[in-house]
Amino acid sequence: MSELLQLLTPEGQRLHHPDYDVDISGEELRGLYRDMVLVRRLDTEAHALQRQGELGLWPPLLGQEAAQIGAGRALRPDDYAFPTYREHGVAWTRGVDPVSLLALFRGVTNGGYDPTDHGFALPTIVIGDQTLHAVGYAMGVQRDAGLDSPPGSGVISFFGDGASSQGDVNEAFVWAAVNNAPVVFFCQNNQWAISQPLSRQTRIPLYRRAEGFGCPGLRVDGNDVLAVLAITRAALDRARRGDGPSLIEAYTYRMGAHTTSDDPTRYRVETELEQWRLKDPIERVRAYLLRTGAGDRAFMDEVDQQADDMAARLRQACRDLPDPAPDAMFAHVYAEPQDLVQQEQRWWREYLGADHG
Amino acid sequence: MSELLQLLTPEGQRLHHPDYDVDISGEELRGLYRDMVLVRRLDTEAHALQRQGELGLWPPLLGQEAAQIGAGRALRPDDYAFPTYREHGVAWTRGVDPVSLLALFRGVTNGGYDPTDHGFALPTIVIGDQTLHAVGYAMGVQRDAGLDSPPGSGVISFFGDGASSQGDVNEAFVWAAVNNAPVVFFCQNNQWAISQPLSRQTRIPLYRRAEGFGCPGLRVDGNDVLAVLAITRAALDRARRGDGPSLIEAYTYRMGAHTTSDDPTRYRVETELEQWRLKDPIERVRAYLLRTGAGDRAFMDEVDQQADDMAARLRQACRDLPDPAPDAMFAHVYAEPQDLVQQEQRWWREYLGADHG
Amino acid sequence: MGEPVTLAAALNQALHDAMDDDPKVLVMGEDVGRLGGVFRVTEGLHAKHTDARVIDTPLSESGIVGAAIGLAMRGYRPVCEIQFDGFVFPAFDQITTQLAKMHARSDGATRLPVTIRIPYGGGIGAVEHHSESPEAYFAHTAGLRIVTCSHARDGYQMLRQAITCDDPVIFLEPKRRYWDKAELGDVGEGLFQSRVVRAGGDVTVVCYGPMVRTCLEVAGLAHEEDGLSLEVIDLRSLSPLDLGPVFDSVARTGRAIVVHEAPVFGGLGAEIATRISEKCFFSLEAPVLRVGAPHAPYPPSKLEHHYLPDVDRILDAVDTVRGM
Amino acid sequence: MGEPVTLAAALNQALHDAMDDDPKVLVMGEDVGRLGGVFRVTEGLHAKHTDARVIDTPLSESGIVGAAIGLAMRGYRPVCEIQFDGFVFPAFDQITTQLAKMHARSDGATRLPVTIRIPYGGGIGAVEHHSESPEAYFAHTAGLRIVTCSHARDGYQMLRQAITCDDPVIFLEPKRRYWDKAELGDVGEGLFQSRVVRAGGDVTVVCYGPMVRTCLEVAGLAHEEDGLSLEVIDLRSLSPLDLGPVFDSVARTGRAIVVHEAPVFGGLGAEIATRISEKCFFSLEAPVLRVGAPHAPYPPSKLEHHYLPDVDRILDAVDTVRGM
Ligand SMILES: Cc1ncc(C[n+]2csc(CCOP(=O)(O)OP(=O)(O)O)c2C)c(N)n1
Ligand SMILES: Cc1ncc(C[n+]2csc(CCOP(=O)(O)OP(=O)(O)O)c2C)c(N)n1
Ligand SMILES: [Mg+2]
Ligand SMILES: [Mg+2]
Repeated sequence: MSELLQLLTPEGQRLHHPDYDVDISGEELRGLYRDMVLVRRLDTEAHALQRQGELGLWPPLLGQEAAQIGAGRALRPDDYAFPTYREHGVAWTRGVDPVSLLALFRGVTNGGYDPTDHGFALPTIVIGDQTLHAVGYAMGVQRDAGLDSPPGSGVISFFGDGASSQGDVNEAFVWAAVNNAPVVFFCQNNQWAISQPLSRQTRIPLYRRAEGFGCPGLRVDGNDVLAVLAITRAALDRARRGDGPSLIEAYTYRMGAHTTSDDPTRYRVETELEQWRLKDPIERVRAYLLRTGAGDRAFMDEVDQQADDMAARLRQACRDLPDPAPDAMFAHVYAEPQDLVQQEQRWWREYLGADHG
Repeated sequence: MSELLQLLTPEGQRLHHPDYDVDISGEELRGLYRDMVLVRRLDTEAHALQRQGELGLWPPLLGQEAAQIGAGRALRPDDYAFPTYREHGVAWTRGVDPVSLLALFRGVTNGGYDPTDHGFALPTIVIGDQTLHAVGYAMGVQRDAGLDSPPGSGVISFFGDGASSQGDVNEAFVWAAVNNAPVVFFCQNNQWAISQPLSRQTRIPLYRRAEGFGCPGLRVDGNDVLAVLAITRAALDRARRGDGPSLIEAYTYRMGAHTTSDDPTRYRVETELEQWRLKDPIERVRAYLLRTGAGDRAFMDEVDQQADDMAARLRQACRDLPDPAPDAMFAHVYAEPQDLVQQEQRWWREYLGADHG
Repeated sequence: MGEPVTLAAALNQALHDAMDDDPKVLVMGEDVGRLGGVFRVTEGLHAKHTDARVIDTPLSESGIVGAAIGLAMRGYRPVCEIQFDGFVFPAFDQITTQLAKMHARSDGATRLPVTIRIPYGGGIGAVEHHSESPEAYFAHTAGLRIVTCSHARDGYQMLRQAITCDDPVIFLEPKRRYWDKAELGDVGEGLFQSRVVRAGGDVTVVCYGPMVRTCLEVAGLAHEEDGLSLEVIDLRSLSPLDLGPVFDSVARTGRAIVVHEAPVFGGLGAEIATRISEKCFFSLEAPVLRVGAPHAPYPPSKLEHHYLPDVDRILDAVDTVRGM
Repeated sequence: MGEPVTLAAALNQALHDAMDDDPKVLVMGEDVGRLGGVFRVTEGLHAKHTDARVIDTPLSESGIVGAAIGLAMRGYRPVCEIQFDGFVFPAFDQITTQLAKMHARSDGATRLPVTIRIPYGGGIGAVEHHSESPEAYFAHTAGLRIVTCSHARDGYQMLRQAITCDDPVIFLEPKRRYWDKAELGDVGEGLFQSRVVRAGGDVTVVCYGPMVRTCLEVAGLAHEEDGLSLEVIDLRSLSPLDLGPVFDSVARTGRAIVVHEAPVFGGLGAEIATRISEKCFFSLEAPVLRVGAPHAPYPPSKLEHHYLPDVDRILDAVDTVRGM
């Protein structure tokens, strides 16, 4: 599909598409709206907490709410998702307590939750590595079902436009293709990899990368939650049915800095942001809800109230996160006992006991 | 180009193509024939030397003579080529003394010649690494010419069907595309990566990989020296002009074992070989020469005689290759003096002097 | 006990038995299927278990380890083959940043019982990148376990144990010993224990993998020619190190040498020597000496006998350490 | 001499001057252009030299090193930036099998004057993969040279020297010292020489990079509080090692500790300790002790002060080595 799939215009106009569409209830639509408002608030709150010194770093998702909520809500409980470090919205849809995400960026853990509880792997910071994990996991799904049967559930791997240049990501395409693995590669093309514009990673649209590996590549308006939901559902269904991998390029924009350590004014111009502000993922749903009557001001006020409550809870929970015990660094180096770690841990306890803590 | 470019059928029939063709003299054609016969003989001789224990290993090029001679003869002296370990034919066209190749596989050196003398990098054994070197070299060519001028000369990187799965090779595509580097990726798809058939590496034809990176991908009958010459010339011209990278898939077949250590009867069937024997790269040129009168029996006998002479010389030169001095392992670890290496070398000399050699 | 078998055959048997015992065990790598691996260690597995459990992979080492991680997350126990030592480096990122760290990162929630088999070491007259000893890179990486066998009996049992271990294990196979034969049978030690393979009182010789046989030859010669008694210890596990028997030995001998094929500089011998020097400081009568390769890339094969430690060079070190 | 400048500024100055002096010098990496690098070490270079000489690369570390090799073959002197220590591993194959070995492979015909700058080490409260000390992996790899600076003055001169060196140089920048200031000026030592940064007679403290400042603090405290005189040596070069001054020192002190941020097990400290133990066997009054990180992945940042050697832990080692 060479054009951008869109089901809801920035003005809140509903479009239809012969192949990709969603039949969505008012209830569901309000749910998507709520999700997006809440994760945006989560993001804003985390950002504020970083500024207050409560977090070491925060990679904001601002502008990518629709891409993440649309993709996340396309998943079923038995599907499995592999995120980067920016998928706070997807984490939300997988039922990961946002406090765990704060915990990671506060530096009290390098993980924060049990991936199997949520079908949601831990954030991957080394760019692209998770795409191969996703393919391997999908090969496991195939094997659980039997190689001659439809896999039944799907796997999705998130990555960014920058990541598309990593060898591992391209190896993942190779592996997925030759194994016909039930995996969806979901690229949030937010136009930037820190300071590098898309043109440093590719000279043609990213969704076309898939063709070269023999997989369908699809492009969707990443700021349109309905279109993302529709296309991701279709791709996951494909995977579940045994029809193999595909690549979705969600065309979106990183409205914020790369992380709280970044200063984007050094490398991009305000006018670009202005343009993308007009395409805000939440505004268009709000407009559509109001226009169709599927949601009213009262509903929106209620969601804002929920957001306020959540933010307050987050703030408190973040501050209450206990520092890990020094011992924690020895606790899980290995799954089975290991002599050296035990020795070093013993030494450490004695050392700390001797009041060096 | 989705079809296989062919300018000379297995039966020696000359075809023409609107975009890719060669206007070739009898002299040139006889040259190509000679090249192919000589490199096949070189290959056979090396194979025999390995069997006689004179070489540790030999990766035969049998069946790939047209792909290598066609590509090699498309190069100009100021172009630069990056081979794998099987490009004996390309080495030949670059003026590398075949004895140097034997030297490598005899284990008297890990290199064997000065790449800058020939515009021909050393063989690369770690699959795929050289493709990135080629792109970097091409970026240097661009810089020498000035980024706003046509680069003027071209770079070619050889690799195999198996190599197409390596991350580095795909990173090389990314780099070449975004830098519009004057590089030709020349994939000899000989259908096998040791025991792995092509289907383990891709589910669509390999030339199409390039599309995904925004580069033209071309497929050529790799057993047709004229077609390979034509298409490689065109791709190199493109590069020299500043029109950027392209990928050529030379569709061919590894007629021999992967290397002399391999036993292909374990994984492939004789009938496949039978079919490909009918497409022999040399036979079709011989037929064409004879039919058109551009070459006669006397010429062919003369070439065979040259091959015999070369083989005899090779045999002798190989046996005469002196073993390297133990000191050689210290000689070039660094370009500038390095203390540890010097100490170890001193120790070594004393140790050997004390009659431990 | 039965007939002596080669190390390659013993490892093959271990894979057969492990796959029979546990349906979650998978074998994956380049050419491991129909070909049975370039050293035939995976021979017959594909015929028995098909693509479902024996996966011929694309030519991509990062892919092999990355996909194995994903399979392990799904509950499988992949046994990966890296075709040769020199080809593990494209997978280095996945091994170092993911495989080694995932368990700690997840605070213990995610186990990655992945075994990575690597034929390693030199002495077979191969071309570049086919003869290296990369153990030090892995040993310095917390979260990995590194073991290496020296003969068929250990090979069989250690590989079985590695596959059942819930941590990632780098399983190094001394390729020049693939064709050495031994009888299979029970092994006393656990996977992470070293073993005194020859008792002696004059000098302690610490070694592992391909060097064990060489050091036993040295001990034999030293005994015959000079009446010396060397105590030879096969470390077997390189991470963790089991140096208890080494310390005991050095307490008696007062002299130790450490032998490996890898370059001495920054090699595992440094770790071993340092620990010996620390623990046996007052019993050491001479510094611990290391015998290994020089600080140089693996040379062309005509020079490898100079590059690799051999009987002469080890004997020379024994003389030196005794003369100090 | 002039105003004190930060280490980051000194390195930036070195790059400016190197590019001005030699048109073959290129700078390449992720975000090195308009952004000037995440630590601003490449600031202003792109404005001056454009894409022709300052190359913002795709997000691909293997590509950075691989392409740099090609550029070097064409006669350029690329200075690559790897954004953080933990992201060098995707380039490990290109570094280990190509960059390090090409000169030897070509029997001296091909020189690869490539500098790879890596901000390394911890102490800045970062997330995972942003605080590692990978020097041991590189030091064990023959064909590479590894250096690390500890302050702005060395930083400037060492980077200039690294860029003119005809061998590949891994240039490790202690990121937590980027903001420390020093005056620029002449440095006595060559690029591969160590330096006694504080003279003393009681214990020799060997360190490098980020730990130099910490060890100097330790020496200050030990002097003030216990009247001890520590001799502190900044290695500066990690491969080759210049241990002459260390041996001289230990000959006088009889006691040594080696300090680095990297995990102790299999770390460079083992190599240093082994060489000290060998060369100073008869002057050592206690075993050489190592202070570094435990055998564990770099922990979440709230624990890094426990993981990294600090003044207390080094003082403890000084006490221990003196009590032995
Ligand atoms: C292997 C690796 N190299 C470099 C980095 C540093 N880094 C972190 S995020 C980033 C840019 C990623 O861009 P993209 O993939 O587009 O994702 P986005 O941040 O836009 O979500 C870089 C270079 C890293 N984390 N891992
Ligand atoms: C990184 C790496 N992995 C594995 C190998 C072992 N190996 C040598 S050749 C080869 C197959 C290569 O196949 P292909 O790229 O098709 O080239 P061909 O041998 O057919 O010319 C393999 C797996 C290697 N040399 N390098
Ligand atoms: Mg991005
Ligand atoms: Mg092939």
